[in-house]
Amino acid sequence: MIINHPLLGPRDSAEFVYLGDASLIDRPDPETATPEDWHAYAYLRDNVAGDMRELWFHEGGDRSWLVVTRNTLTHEISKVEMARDVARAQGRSK
Amino acid sequence: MTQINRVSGGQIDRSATFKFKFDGKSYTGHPGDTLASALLANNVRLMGRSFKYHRPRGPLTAGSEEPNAIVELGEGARKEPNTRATTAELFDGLVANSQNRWPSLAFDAMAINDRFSNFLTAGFYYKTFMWPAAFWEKLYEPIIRKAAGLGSLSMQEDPDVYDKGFRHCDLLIVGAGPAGLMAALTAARSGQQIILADEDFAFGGRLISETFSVDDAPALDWVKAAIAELSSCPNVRLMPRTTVIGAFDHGIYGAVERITDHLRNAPAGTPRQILWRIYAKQTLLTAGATERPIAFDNNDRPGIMLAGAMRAYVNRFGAAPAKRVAIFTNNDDGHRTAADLHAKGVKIASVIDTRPDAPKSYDYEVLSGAQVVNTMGRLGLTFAEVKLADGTMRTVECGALGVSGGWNPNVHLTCHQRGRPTWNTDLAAFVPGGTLPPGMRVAGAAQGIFSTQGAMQSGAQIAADMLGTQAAPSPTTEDAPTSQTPFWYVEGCSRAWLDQQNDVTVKDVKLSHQEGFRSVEHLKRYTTLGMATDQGKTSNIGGLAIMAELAGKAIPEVGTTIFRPPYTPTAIGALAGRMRGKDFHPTRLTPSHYWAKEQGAVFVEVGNWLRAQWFPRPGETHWRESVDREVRQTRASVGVCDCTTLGKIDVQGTDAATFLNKIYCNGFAKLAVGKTRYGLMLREDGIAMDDGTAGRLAEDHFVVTTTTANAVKVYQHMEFLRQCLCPDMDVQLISTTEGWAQYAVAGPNSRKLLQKIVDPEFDISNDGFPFMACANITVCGGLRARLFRISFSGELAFEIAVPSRYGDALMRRLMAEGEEFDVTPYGTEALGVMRIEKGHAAGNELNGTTTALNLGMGRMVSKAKDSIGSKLSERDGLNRADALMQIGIKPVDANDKITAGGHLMAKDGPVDAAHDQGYVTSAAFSPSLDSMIGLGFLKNGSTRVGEKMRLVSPVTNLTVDVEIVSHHFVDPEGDRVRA
Amino acid sequence: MGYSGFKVIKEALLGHKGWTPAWRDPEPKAHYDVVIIGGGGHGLATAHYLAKVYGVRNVAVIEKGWIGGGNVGRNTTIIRSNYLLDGNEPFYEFSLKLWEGLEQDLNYNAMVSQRGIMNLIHSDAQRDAFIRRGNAMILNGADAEYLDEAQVRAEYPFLNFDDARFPIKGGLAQRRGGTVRHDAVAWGYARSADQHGVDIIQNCEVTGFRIEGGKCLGVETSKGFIGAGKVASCVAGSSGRLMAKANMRLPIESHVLQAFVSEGLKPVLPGVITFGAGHFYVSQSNKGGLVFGGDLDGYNSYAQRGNLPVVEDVCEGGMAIMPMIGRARLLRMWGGIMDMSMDGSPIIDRTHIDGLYFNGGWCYGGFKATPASGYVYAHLLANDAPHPTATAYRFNRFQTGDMIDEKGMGNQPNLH
Amino acid sequence: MFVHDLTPITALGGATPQVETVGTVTLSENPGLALASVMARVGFETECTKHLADLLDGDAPGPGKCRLHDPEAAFWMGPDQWMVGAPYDTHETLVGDLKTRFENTASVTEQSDAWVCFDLRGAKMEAVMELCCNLNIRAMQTGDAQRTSIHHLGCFVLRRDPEDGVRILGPRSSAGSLHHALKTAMVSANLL
Repeated sequence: MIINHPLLGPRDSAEFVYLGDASLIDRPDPETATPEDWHAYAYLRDNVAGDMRELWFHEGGDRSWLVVTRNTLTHEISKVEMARDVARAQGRSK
Repeated sequence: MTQINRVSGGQIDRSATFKFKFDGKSYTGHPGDTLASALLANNVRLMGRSFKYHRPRGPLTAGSEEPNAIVELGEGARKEPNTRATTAELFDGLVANSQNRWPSLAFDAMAINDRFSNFLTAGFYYKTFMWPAAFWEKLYEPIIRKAAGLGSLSMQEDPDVYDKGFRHCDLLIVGAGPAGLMAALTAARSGQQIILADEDFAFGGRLISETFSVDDAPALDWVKAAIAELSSCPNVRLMPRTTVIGAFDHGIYGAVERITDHLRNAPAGTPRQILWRIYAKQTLLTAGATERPIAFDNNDRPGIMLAGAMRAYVNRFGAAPAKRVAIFTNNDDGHRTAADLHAKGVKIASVIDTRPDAPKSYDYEVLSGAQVVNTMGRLGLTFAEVKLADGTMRTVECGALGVSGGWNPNVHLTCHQRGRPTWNTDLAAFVPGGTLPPGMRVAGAAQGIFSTQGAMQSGAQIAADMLGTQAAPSPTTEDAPTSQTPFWYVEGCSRAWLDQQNDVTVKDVKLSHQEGFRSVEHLKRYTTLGMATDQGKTSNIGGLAIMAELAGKAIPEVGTTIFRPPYTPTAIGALAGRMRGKDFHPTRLTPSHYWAKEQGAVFVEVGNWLRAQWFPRPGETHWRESVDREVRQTRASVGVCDCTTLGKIDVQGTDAATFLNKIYCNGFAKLAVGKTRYGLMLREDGIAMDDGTAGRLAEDHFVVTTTTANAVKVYQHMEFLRQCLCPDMDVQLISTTEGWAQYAVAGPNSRKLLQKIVDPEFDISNDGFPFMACANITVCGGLRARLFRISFSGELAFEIAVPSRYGDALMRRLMAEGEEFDVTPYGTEALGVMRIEKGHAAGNELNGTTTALNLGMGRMVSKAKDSIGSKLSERDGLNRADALMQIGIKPVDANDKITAGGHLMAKDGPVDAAHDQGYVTSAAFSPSLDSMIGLGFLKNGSTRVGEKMRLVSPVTNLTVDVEIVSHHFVDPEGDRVRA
Repeated sequence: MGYSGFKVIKEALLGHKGWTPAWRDPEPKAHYDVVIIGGGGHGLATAHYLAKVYGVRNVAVIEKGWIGGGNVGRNTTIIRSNYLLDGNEPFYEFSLKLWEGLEQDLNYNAMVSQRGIMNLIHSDAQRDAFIRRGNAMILNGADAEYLDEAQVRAEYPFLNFDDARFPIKGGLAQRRGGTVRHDAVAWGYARSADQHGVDIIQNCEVTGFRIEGGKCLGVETSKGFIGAGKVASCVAGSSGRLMAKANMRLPIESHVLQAFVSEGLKPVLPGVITFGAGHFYVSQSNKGGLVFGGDLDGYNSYAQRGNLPVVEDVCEGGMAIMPMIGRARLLRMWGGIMDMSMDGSPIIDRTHIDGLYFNGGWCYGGFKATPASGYVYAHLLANDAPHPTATAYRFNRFQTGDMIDEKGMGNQPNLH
Repeated sequence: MFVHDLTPITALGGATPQVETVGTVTLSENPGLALASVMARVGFETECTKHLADLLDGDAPGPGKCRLHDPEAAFWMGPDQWMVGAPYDTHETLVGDLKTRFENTASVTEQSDAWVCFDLRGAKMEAVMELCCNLNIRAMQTGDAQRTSIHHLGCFVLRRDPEDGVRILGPRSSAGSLHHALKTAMVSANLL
């Protein structure tokens, strides 16, 4: 597969390390989260058949974490974002 | 032996003669021959045996779709089983042998199977060999296994090398036939980067096997001109002998280029084949079409081949399949074959055409509305039995029979991403479907455009569309209409073959239907239709058609089996490339490696690292002698160990401390500058991930060490935290593992030794540089270095780091300066022994299932702050009263052995899984205690010190009485490390 | 109709006129006691044992496509019970024992071949781990054998002992492990279930569950509504997709695992070999093909096809350990979709919806587990209580922290 | 100034760098580089980039680029991260000098000995690289710098002047394996 890196352009997916669903960015707030929230965060997945937002690490490149929107039925990639920007946009800070 | 079937013309070079051997017999051929064409020229039709019935077989085709003529090519370690004689390029000295026969090709004892074929129908083995149960492995299966298989491996290491490479292009054109060449001529003019690949050693596709003219000149002239023009274009790369084996995601194609297979002796070191990963922005498939046979009784005898293949042999290779040839066809293409053969002086016995309105000929007899119903000839065709239109029978004498059932577009690559071809009724064939791999288009015969003129036009036009350029003008040439009337098989009473290699007959398909195996996948799996080395390129469609007829469905309703990569079978060596033997993975060497080698160190693989395991001294015959000595010397005086392999990560930024507080389960915010602290990292699921130390060199600068094994994983994990969870934290990360040579200097005299090399302005006395101190210093008169006072061995110890290129010199200096202390280098074994003696956890304990609690560090998990894994580590299942706890183990009898991997059972009572209480993770002989000792996990272990238990290891036949002890075998109070 | 050598001979002499379909092709009834979703190995085995062992015969197996078209027809055919953890080992040993009696139980020759499986050892840490595992196997009543380097060499002299990047230091063998003709497993169970009255309904896709008041009443399908006392999901690989129709999120990701077969070769490999320092395991089929595989592609996928990097990775492993296969040719490759669970172990349990049951999360342990999976699932469906060998395969183990993590990789499915 | 008496060895373990020529291509081990990474502190990205631009008197290199300049050069490693290179005789002072220059706008880390540096030159350089890594080497221009993988080793490949030359930075501990990979590719490319 080829991942179109926002900064570096098309790169072979073999350069990347796959983590999983981009929901892993949404780590529960330790102050307020219930055990159920933690269980859902760590263990439950949508596992969609279709467009999925997922985390790839550019191990063999610029060491950026990317959020890749990829179709799990066709492998078509429709969007690639810098995970750091996504995390900030979702309100994560320190 | 003379080439009695040679005819005039063709593209073989008669000026040179090649000698070659088949089954020990010598023959001659010419450059431009394939093994099959040369054998035919020598009047050899019998080239192989079928898989199941061991029926005699000759070539059915002239290309890579060949099911029958497969041989063992070459000898010794270079023997290559299952090689298609129809694609093997002839060279001088070629040696080939037939396979899957015994004792010889002509007299094959296994042909007995053919007599019993009636018992060996599709799926018979599922219905028998069941009683008695034990007999399957003992009796039935060995016989079946021995009989199965085609060619044999040499069982020697493949002596050839293979390369892998990468190429990039704007347009990849697959197939250099009429459509492909026109596409390339068009694309070349666009100036974009073009690759034109063809599996054949000669470009031109059908053009070089046909006699018609292009622009009133022989087609071959046009091909030569086209190749000449393309060769002159810097933006075009021509890749003959290159099979595009697969279409993978996002325009990545696998292609295998054969470099030396056609050479007698290639220069030493030349790769045999290269696997190219071609990154193509767009791809045009112009792979042509494959002719399909008609099934009739005994249609598998040597001499019976596809009519188009016959044209290839006669026109391209100048080899007639026999002196006297008959043709069986349901379309005009068969007549073209007859005409071509006739023109070469081959006697046409007759043309049998299933159509009542078959075209007439003045040159030879045409039997309209007739069918071949059977054939004769034990090792090769002698007669064909023909049923005439009026129902009367007639025997036609012939040494070869050309069969033409029409053509199937080569849609294979269009299916590699699970796109399904669609049925075209006019052509009675599958054509590329709606869902092609993105970026791919198809032209020419592969698209179902069977006229040469049409193929050329489509190739040019589609290439022009794809690149937004002008189509190269197409020449005028053969432009016959190409509708096909389907005709699949002749109803008979004997056996009519569909899959010739796997011996699947029309009867088998009928039986499959009768027993309910009616979906195309069931048909394939139950009868093995299309599972042979030719992947059913010539047989699938026939089986499909018959199943459709039986099911009363249209062919597309029955469906088609998906073609999967590779397009043709691919050498495993080519897919592996250079990654084999010692080059399987890269090797990482430590800075002291060359020095250690001089010392005669024994090395061990630790991940990709090579580390010194121990340093034998003269007179030491057993590894234990060396290891015990290294331990004793270190504990008695001083030892040095290369610990460069530990991961080192530079953590900087104003939030560096906060960051480490999140990464480690224990606190780091308050760590003073100039201090180091042990840290335990958890995964988010609360399980221990890695441990190490972090030294604070400045308010905003830490140096983190990881275990050797987890360096990469921990770095990723840290970047995840930095970029995905805490994007605004001011922290910067970079690995410095490779940059510093780091040595542990351990033992009571370690300070004295270091004082000799550390520059005097740095005070490393116990007060000036206490336990867990760290600092930037200089050594040997000004070389920048880092010093940490940390201990893995349990002794007074330091770790000193200098820039890698000075590591070798520093080790030599430490050894020289240490002589007065009887310094010893120690390897990973002694390191392991000392850490077990001290009770430090390592990889065997941090095994991905243990928690801080299990490791006896439960209290380290700070509740005062949030850190990765702290929350989920609180789950009940990880905090049971009888949770496993790390303990030490000692044999009751000091002479007894302890083994890692052993399980702990109550001293008396049953020994089984239900009574399992724990297990041993690490074991070693402790010179300090003069006994074997071990670390392990025991249910509620921390409260069971002093208990006597049984250590059992049935798989190594060991049972030992052991005592549970503290896992700090040496210096439990830690006085030494603080000395 | 019974199968036997005599029957084969008789039919041969009578022109094979007497063979009848291996299973019927019925239209679905309005209601069944149990509707099993998924006509793969596990679903068909469940039906077989439900009918034959637990006497529940009013059962339908509904299959979206053709039976045996999923992972039971796409795997590398290996059977073994060489597991480490107490939650797993008794179950897989139970499975291996069922394999050993399969032909006689089914009257169908699935060619269960106990040719032995060997896990190669390449480091001291690996040796320690394998010894611990071998002991766990024996303590659980399975067979295991530790071999040193010389013993491995004696059995497999053609492995790369002398030019290896990661030398072979020994092996852990399970002699009772081996291979099975995978398609025949599905067909054998289907035929037997059918003979015990089970309706096998092919080309029937489940489009939804009918759930009222927290109870599952049946399934909506492409052939209409089918009522059921109990609905049993058994679609490993597609579990996520199916259970989403019941609004369930699972501790499972779907990943593609590729498998490979070489051209037919005369016998070279007596047993199954697993390379411990690379991603490669291999056996040789009775037809002569080397059947081999390696690691997951690593990304979520439902596409049943993989990519080149893993193909190369697997072949590199093959050449590293068996350098004599360089000139053997890869004939065909394909991909199967794995239910990769969060701890690498399966789930066989009731769901929070009354009457809806779940069997999935098999990772790549699915094929070898087929008989036991069917057996214990049938037990759960018949008794509403887990079978003694499968008490740990519960949904809630991730809440309680009782993961069954053989590899110690944690909650990252693509690492299991 | 620095009078320490330890003798360095090259990444390939020699006292002097190795140079190999196969056909038209020459591979030279180059121990003459001092390296330091510069990573912008959060909130100071602009200032950091400015400092780097001054150092290189030109623009700071963007993604996939390097700035070839004497005495200091730099290439882009990642977002707000660069590798600065200078002649080796500055290795004792490079990090200190950079820290002074960048002040609190960047984190600077010693990298001199983390890498082995190879210079690959000659008419068939592109053919060699095609056998080593998936970079579109023929499309790379002078001044392009990409990270890639050569036989499983993460490397930086800098396309330099003259046109037929690339500089390859690989992990120092694997210098031997990287050298071996490049050499076998040189042999193949020469025979093809």
